[in-house]
Parts: sequence; C-alpha cells; structure tokens
Amino acid sequence: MNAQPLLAVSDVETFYGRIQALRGVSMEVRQGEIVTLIGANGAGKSTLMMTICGSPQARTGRIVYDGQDITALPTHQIMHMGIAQSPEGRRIFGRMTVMENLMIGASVADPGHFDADIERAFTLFPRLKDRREQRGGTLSGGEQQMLAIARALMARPRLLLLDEPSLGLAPLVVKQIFGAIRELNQTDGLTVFLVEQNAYHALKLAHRGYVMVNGKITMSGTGTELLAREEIRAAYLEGGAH
Amino acid sequence: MAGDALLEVEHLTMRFGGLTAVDDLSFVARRGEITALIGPNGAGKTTVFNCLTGFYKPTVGRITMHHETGDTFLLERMPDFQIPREAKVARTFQNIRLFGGMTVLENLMVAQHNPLMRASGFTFGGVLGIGGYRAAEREAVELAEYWLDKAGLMARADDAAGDLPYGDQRRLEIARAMCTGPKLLCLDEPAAGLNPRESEELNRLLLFIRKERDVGILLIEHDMSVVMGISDHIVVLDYGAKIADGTPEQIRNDPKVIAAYLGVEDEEVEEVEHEIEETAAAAGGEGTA
Amino acid sequence: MEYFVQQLINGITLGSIYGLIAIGYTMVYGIVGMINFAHGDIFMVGSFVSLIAITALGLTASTGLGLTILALILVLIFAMLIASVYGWTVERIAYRPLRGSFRLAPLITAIGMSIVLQNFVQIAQGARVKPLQPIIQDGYTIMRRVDDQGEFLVQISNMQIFIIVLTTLLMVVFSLIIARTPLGRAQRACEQDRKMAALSGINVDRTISLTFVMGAALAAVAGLMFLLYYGVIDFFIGFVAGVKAFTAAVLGGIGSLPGAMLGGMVIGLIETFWSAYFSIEYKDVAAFAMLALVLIFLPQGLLGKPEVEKV
Amino acid sequence: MASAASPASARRPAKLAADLGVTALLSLAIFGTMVGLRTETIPGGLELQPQWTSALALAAVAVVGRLVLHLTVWSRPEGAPPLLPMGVRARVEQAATGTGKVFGPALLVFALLLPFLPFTDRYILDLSILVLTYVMLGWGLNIVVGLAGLLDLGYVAFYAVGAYSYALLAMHFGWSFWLCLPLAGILAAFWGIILGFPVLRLRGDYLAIVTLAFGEIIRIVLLNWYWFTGGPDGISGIPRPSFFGIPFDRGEGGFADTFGLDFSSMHRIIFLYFLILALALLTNFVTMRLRRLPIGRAWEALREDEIACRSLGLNTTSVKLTAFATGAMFGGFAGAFFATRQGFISPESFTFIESALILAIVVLGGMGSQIGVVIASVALIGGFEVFREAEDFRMLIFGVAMVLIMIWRPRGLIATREPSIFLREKKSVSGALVAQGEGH
Repeated sequence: MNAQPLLAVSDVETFYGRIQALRGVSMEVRQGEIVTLIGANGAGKSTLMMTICGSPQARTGRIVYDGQDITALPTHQIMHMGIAQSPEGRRIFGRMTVMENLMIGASVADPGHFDADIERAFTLFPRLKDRREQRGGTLSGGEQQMLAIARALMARPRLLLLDEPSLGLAPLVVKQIFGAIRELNQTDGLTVFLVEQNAYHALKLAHRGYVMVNGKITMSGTGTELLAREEIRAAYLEGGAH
Repeated sequence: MAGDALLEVEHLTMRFGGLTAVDDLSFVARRGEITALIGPNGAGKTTVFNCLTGFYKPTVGRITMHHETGDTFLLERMPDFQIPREAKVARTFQNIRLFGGMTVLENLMVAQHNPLMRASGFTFGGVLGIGGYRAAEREAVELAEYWLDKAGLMARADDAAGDLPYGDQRRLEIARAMCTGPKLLCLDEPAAGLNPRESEELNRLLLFIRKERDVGILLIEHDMSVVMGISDHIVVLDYGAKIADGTPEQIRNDPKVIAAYLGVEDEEVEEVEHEIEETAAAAGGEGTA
Repeated sequence: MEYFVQQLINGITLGSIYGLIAIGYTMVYGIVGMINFAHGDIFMVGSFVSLIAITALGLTASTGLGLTILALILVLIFAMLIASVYGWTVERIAYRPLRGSFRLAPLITAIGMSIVLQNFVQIAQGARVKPLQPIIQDGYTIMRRVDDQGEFLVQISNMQIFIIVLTTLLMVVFSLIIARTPLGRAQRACEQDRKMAALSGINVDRTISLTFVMGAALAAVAGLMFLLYYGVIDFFIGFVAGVKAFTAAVLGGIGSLPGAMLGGMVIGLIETFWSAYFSIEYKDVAAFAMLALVLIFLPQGLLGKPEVEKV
Repeated sequence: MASAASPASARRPAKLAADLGVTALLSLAIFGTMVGLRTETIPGGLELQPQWTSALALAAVAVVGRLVLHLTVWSRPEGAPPLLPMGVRARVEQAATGTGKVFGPALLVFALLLPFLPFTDRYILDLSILVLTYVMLGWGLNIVVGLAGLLDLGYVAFYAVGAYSYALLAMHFGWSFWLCLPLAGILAAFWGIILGFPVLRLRGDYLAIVTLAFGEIIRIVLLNWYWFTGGPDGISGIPRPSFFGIPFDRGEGGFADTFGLDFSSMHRIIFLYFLILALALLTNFVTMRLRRLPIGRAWEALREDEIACRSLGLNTTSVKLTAFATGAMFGGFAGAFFATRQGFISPESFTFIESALILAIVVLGGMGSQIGVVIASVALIGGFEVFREAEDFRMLIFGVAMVLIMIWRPRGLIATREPSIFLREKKSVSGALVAQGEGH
C-alpha cells in the first residue's frame, strides 16, 4: 500500500443550487486499485464523480490528486493532470464519428501516442473498429458505452473514473466491459474508480468498495466484505432475488 | 368499481430513428389498484409514460382510458394538454417539474386552472369582479388545503416550491397532480433519491390515494424493494419489451426478472445466488467490516 | 431570361455577403446558444477598418492590378485581425461574465454592446455616410440580347467575381478548419456537450472565445466586400445586415455552417428577385416573412437537425 | 463579476503585467484604428485625420481601469465580504421590496401631486409624461416577458399599431379620443393574436427573432404604404385631446373659459400628464388583478415550466396568446396616447431601438416586478435626460450602462417575486428560484 493515495477526497460537500447533493464525503483511491462506489439512484454517486472533476466544484472540503489540491481547479485543467471520466449517460458526441470521439478523448494526450492508443482501444473493443466512421449517435447503447470508455482511455489517464458502465446494457456486454476494466487494471496498472448501481458485478470486480446513501458514505470495505453484508444484500439483491 | 380496466395499453411501440425504445407492449391498469411498471434503467419506462401522457406520439399501438361512466378516450390521438383535462390522466416527472418560483399553494391553484378559468368567466368576469369567481377560488383553496394536509405540507403552503426539500417536492408534485382530479395518476420514479423517512411518507400518501379515492395509480419505479410493498400488480420491462406481468409474489420469483436486475444471463442466476450465499456464509463469522 | 440571369448573379453576390455574416451567428449560437446581437456591428466595424486601411494605403481604381490585389490582401488581413480583437473583447466584457446566468441577461448585454459599437463608431468616425470610389472596375458580358426594346446585357463584374471567389475560398478553408483541426473538433464538441468537452480536457472558455474570433474575422471579410461592392457605408449598416444574416442563419438551420451559407444565398436571392420583380421597398418584408414562414413550418431550418423535446 | 483571470494569480506582478500588456495591445488595436484614424470626406475621395492623442488616451484609460479593477474588485480573496456587505445588500433588497407597500403608495401620491408642486415646470412635466409612457409600455411588456416568460423583441409594433389606429380613426372619422382609445387597444390586441398565433410554438430565442422581424415588417409597411400611412412623412395634425369634449384652446368654450381660469398652455400638459398617469395605473391595476386570476397564474406557471403546464391540462398556446394579446393591448393604448400627445407620428418613432429600450426597462427593473419597471424607467429615461448636454455621447453611455447593470445584476434591480395568493403569510419568493422562461 502506498503511503499517499492517488486520490483523496475529504469532507466534501457539493450543492446544486440550494440542494445539497454531497454531505461530507471522504474516501480515497490508491494507486493500482479498482474502487467501486455503490448506492441507489440519486444517492449522489455521479455528483461525487463530477465533483472530483470540478464540475460542480465542492463548496467545502478538499480533493487531493497525486499530492496536488485540485478542489478549485477548472475542469479542463484537472483532466490534463491524468484523470479521465466516462460519465453518467455516456455523453457521446452524437454528431461526430467514432474516430472523432476518440480524437476528442485524446485532446490531453501526447499526440505521439495516438496511433498506439487507437490500436489499444480497438483491440479492447473490436466492435468500435468496424464502426470507426459511423456517427456516435447511431451506435447501440453497448457500443456507445464502449466508445465512452475508449474515449476516456485515449487520454492515457492514471485514474479512470467510470460512471455506471453497465447501465442499460445486456448482460453479455456488461461482462465484456467489466472484463476490459479488469484487464486494464491488471496489465496496465490503471487505477479505476467505478460507480455502479448493480452491486454484484461491481463488488466482485473491485478491490474495495464504498456505499453511498443520501450523499453520505455509510459503509466501506473490500468487495467480498460488502457483498456479504446483510444491508447490501437487502437493498440491492434481495428485492429481485427472493 | 375496483378491478375494472382503467387503462388499456395495446401493442405500444415507440421508435426513435433506429432505436426501439418500447417494443410491442400491452398491459392493463385497473381502477383502485397500484400498477407498477418496473425494469432496469433505460428499459423504456419513461418513454411509455410520455406516450400515455401525449408528450410522444407512439409509432404503433393504442392506449385507451375507460371512465366509469362508460366514456372511453384514445390517448394516442389526443393533444397532450387534453389528456389531463378530458381523459383525467395526471402525471409527475422523474426530474421533478414544479413551478419553483411560485409558492406551494400557487402550484396547487395552477393545477385547478380549467375549472377556475370557467368560474372566472374566462377572465372577463374575474377582472370586473362579477360572477362566482370568489366562491370558486375559495373551493379551490379548500381542495388545495385538503391535499396539502394529506401530503403533510400544510406548514409550507406559503413557501416557494423550489425551496422545499426533495422529499417534500416529490409529494407536492403528487398533490398537484391530484388537484387536477385525475382518474389515473402516473408517477415517474416517485421514490428516487428519497431517504427512508421520506419514502415512508410517500408510501403513506400513495396508499391513501388508492384507498380513499377511486383512482388507479400507475407507478414507474427502478427500485424493486419500494415497489413490492405497495403494488397490486407489476409489469416488468427490459429493453422496451415486457418480460413479466403479475402479482408481486409472481414477479419476485420470476427468474427472468432476477436476471434482468442482477445484470446476468438467465442461466447464471442460480450460480450467482449460490455464490452470494457462500460469500455471505464465509464472511458471516467475521462480522462486518 | 437575361434579366433573370442578371438578378441571379446579383443575388448570389449579396447572398455571399449575408452568408459570411451568418456564419458568425450560427457558430456562436451553436456553441453558447445566444443571439450575438452585436455581430452585425462587428461586420460594420470590419467595414470601417477596411475603409481606413484602403484610405491609408491610398488605393484607387488607377492602382495597377498586381498592387491592387496585394493591397486588398493586406487590407483583408488587417480588417480580419482588428475585427477579431473587437469580437474577442465583446465576448470577454459582455458575455463571459454572464455565462451560466439566465438566458435574457446576455441578450440584453448583446443589445447594449450593439448600441455601444454603433455609437462608438458614430462618434469616432462621424455620422455621415462614407463614400469610397470604386477600386475594382470592369467586368464581363456573358449574355447579350437585342430586341425592339433595345440592348440588354448580362454582366458579371470583376467585383462580383472577387466576392464569389473569395467567399467560396473562405467557405472551403473554414469548413476544413471545423472538420479537420483540433480546434474545429473542440468547437463541435463544445457545441454538442460543453460539460463533456470540459471532461475531455478542452478549455471551453478559450474555444468559445476563438469561435467569436472566427465569426468576427468572417464578418470583417463581409464588411470589406460590402464596402467595395456598394461603395458607401455608415455606422448603421450593421443592424439591417445583422438581422438579415441572422435570418439567414436560422433559415439554413442554426448551428450548421453550410446551412448559414445556404440561408445567406436564399435571403440574398429572395431580396434581389423581390426587388427586381415586385417592389424594392418591400424587399426586407419578403426576407423577414420568409424567416417567419420557415420557422413556423420547418423550425429546425433547411439543414438543421430536429430536436426531440426532453420530458 | 466573474473574471477568467483567477484573482489570486492576477495579483502576482508578472501575471498582472502580462494581463495589462494584453489589455494595452488590444485597446490600441481597438482605439488606434477607429479613433486614431478618422476618415473625412474631401473632394474626390477620403482622407485620414490622425487623432493619436485621443486614441492613446483611451487606451491608457482602459489599461489604468483594468489595473484599478485588479487592485480592487478582482483582488479580494474568495470569501471576503463583498464591497457592499451582505447585510446592507439584503437590507437594500428588503427596502426595495418590503417597503414596496409604503414605497408604491408614496410614489403614487407624489405622482398625483407632481403637477402642483412649486418646482414643477413645463420641462419636468414633459419629462414625466415621457417617463410615464415608458412605465406604461414597460408594464405592458412585463406581462409578456416578465410574467409569461415570452421574449418579445418587437413590442414597438403594437405601440405603432395603437398610434396609427388612433391617428387614422381620429383623422378620417373624426371620432373622439375616448372612442378611439379602446379601439386602438383592441386593434393592437388583434394584431397581437394574428402575429402570435403562428409564432408562439417557437422556442424562446426564435420567438425573439421572429417578433423582431414582425416589428420591422410593420415599420417597413408603415414606411412604404404611402397613401394610407403617409409613409416617411408620417401623419400630422392628429387631433389633440379635449377635456371630455372641451378643447384646450384660448377663447370661448375652451377649457380655461369654461372653468373660469386664465388661459395657460400648461392646462393641456397637466391634462396629458393625468391622462397617461391614469392609463399607466389602469395597466398596473389590470395586471395586478390578472395575476390573482387563473390566467395570470397560468402565465407565471408557463414561465416556470411549460411541460408541467401541459401535464396539468393547460392549453399553453391559448395561455401564450392571451399574454401576447394583453401586452399588445396596453402597447396599443400607449400608442394612442403617444399619437394624441405628439400630434404627429411617423415610422421613425417605432424603430427596433424603442423595443430594445422597453425590454431593457423590463429586464433591468427585474422581470415581473411592477415597481422595478418604474425605477428602471425613471433611471433610464431620466438618466438619458441628464446626459442631454452630451448629445453625441448619450446613446453610448446608455449602451455601456445597459451592459454594466446587467453584469452587476443579471436578474434586474428587483428580483424577488410576490406570491399571488397565500394561506397564512405572504412571503416573497427569492429571485434565484424564479425561472425566466428558459427557452420553451
């Protein structure tokens, strides 16, 4: 375990206008980890993701990335420091081709790596290669999700933020995407912070997990620990399973 | 009257360009019952609502509303604003749509626009202070007070709607919909983002509406645990198509539903369940982290 | 027939000018969703800067062809540069502080900026119209008809050739910038999803500023063309040209570059033909009525994308 | 006032110097061309008259101004108390709204007494009539923009319709002002419906541009329909108003004679003053009344959220149309007044800048706020008169003021909203919560 976490969030509070979305959140992600954040719809998971990226900025608290305080930096500067996000709802540039989406993703990366990075993206998601000249808006949901992740990877991030990569996808595709995440983590040592609603897969994949309820972190532990907890099972699994 | 078909959806299909958001969906919602429309995120639930309430015109299909008077309304043929007015279908929105800069009471008054408009002689009488507008307005305030009371918002009546906490806003939106005098109330994820106490208050309000009022409720919910407690009848959507339809008991045990919710394939369900049991058993001894 | 062809040539020339201004509206509207009301006045500023530069260079009709072309290129670059400074400054002073504020505020500051620019130029350069002697003369006769009413010539002047060629050239260059360069991609990204653009590391503020700069530069070109073509300008030309160019942008489908050019052409042609066949007094009515009709029956414009209402 | 240059970094001398250097370059480019080189028409062409001193002086002002801003407004650390302490600001706001109950009536009493105050002369009365005309127009447009949230950039068209209706009816049929006034209002409302019907489905900005186009169309038609409107020459000799049939002229049967007063040209001015005051108050009264009726609430609901309105069974098209027509009607009344007061009208009085001015009054005052319109009218029209001396510069100053006030207070001077009905206690709604009709 490194002495200093790659990302440390402490006592962060975020507001949308007058509505408080985060109520004193503290968590950390260490180099080389996959950390997941689970919780119900509207708990504030995506808000935390966006707050890390400075959009909106935290009203109180501190966010430290790689030893630097990034709490008050503008979003585009944060993204230049080696954080990339595949956000909620994918946010594909629908009127741009797959290739152009990837090029946008590579905005912050060294252009010298571009060809190699494209190659890596296409190896990871061969479907995208077939559709490279197709407009983002015409892709299927799963393909869009792949594109969103690939686009984030084009930035050559040290920390990858993934917001609900399984949303609305068929189980097989989810499996594929989670496989890709695991592979990136194991082979490239990529640090991943993953927000998920489907607790089962996320907790199985992650080294550690946090549970968020109403803008607060209520539980944390390793993936297996959390998976075993009664409350988690009740909230996320039993509704459907029993 | 409970148990009659109130809303009949037949072969509803909605396509956006190449994307089929709702695929040949048929179901029935009954008077005096809570019907839940559930499914994972992106399953097409909200699209169904938008078709029901006239915001989208369905590509294919028929949506019929039956009043107890015997009148029927084909919703897919009506302009959106006539659906609440004539067919008596009211709705709420996933991302709450209150009139944030108006007070709670004003929100409920706007909901009674059509009867009040008539009472004010389409404004002309109202401006001149003639006709029965004053009495009508008093009645409208009384109805608003009734629903404020039921929604537990009496104390906030004169505050701006945008100033209320989330849970109050949700209930206010329902109270506002009820002020239109609906026969079918469509709620789009009313429990999303609520804390347990607020969820409790919401459930109470919904059960009251079903018990006291002869209306049907159609409910979209993402979270099954919320739905199981209050619904009489559940329709499950996945990828825009119906994968199950039945009582909560039936739905609870339907492997297809479990699979959709866990995000795994059907044949994996048992395996996954088993795995969870095992981890739980293994971790059970150590206590919790 | 001959009359028609002549009007067609005139209409295309006018349409080029409108189209170039319209691009500025369409790009700014696409990226920040506001009507940059002061854009027409940037066009006027470009026209005045061109006038100043031409006068400073002492350019007249008697200057040799080579020198004229060289001088005009200099004037063009100078006008584009100065107009860009104006565009950038207006954005910085009047619009950026209000970004994220409610929608009417930037519209009011834009109207305010338009008033400021008009009156600034009026005070600095005087209220009277500024005439300019023709610099590019002559032309070609491309059709000729002699009948009992006399002779009718269809002519295309060198000036018109200059305008149409320059417009085509600029359209190609700017389309390439938008389609192929990182800046163009960044602009399109900001247009579609500003938040995601920022999440991709794009400096949204800078991209928006550059959009204003590009729009202003094109407006300056239009300003120079207008000056050379009509030979008189005053501080008020920005308003009418601006409203028509915005009409053109909406007509073509706001946010679409080819749409702006097409819209400009349509407005230019409607105006010219209306003047030629009906009444010159009501040419503006025709253009504005066209706008209303298009918006009512085809709200997304000729080349725009329809919007799905989000519920 | 947001500045992209983050305050902390700009305080470092190197950054500050760079920033000022850029400012200097830009202002030299701006002023050096347009001010530094003035084109003058000479026989046979143009010549340049260098005015380098003015250009340099202006550039210097820009640089020094930015330096001062850096050292004062922008250099205060984040979280530092604003220049105007929050308490004071809140109190000012409170005073503006809370004392509205006292302020409004006090203003009304002052307005009623104004013609009889010792310092009141013809100039002040004329100016007051002008201000009141804009108050009335502002209140009329406030229904459309402030309450219903529909952005109308062509409001002056209805003002013009009212003025021409009155002028033509009075001249051709010899009808009295009191008969023509309602007709002018009805005709303007009618035009509001005709124009509104096709365009009200459009989104906010498109609506704005189409209304602007309609405003221009009406002006161009007035300008070119020579036999009907007199074209650019306008219509002159429009009947002056009479005191319910008693003309304001010297001699027998005139106002002075009838009431046994000495003749004074002030009588008519005072009458005109009360006339526009009454019309403005009528506008205000009707608006306040409508706000408490379902239609008024529907307007405000429309501004807040059109989709929610439709989900509650409101026919948003007719709601929009009524707002458009009501606003147009008051514009028509004001137009009729304008025509009778001036005795002469021409299309020149109905240019886009007039629409922009009225809209600026509504937005600067605070959308939807009746008292805000009064304050903004007094400030803008009065301010305009203060700079009367600086004839050439006053439009420039006006434009700069518009920009600065908007940046300072994007929601206008009075942003709070008064609820139209209450159960127990009337609480003002903070402006931050009130929507402005975001486009739908």
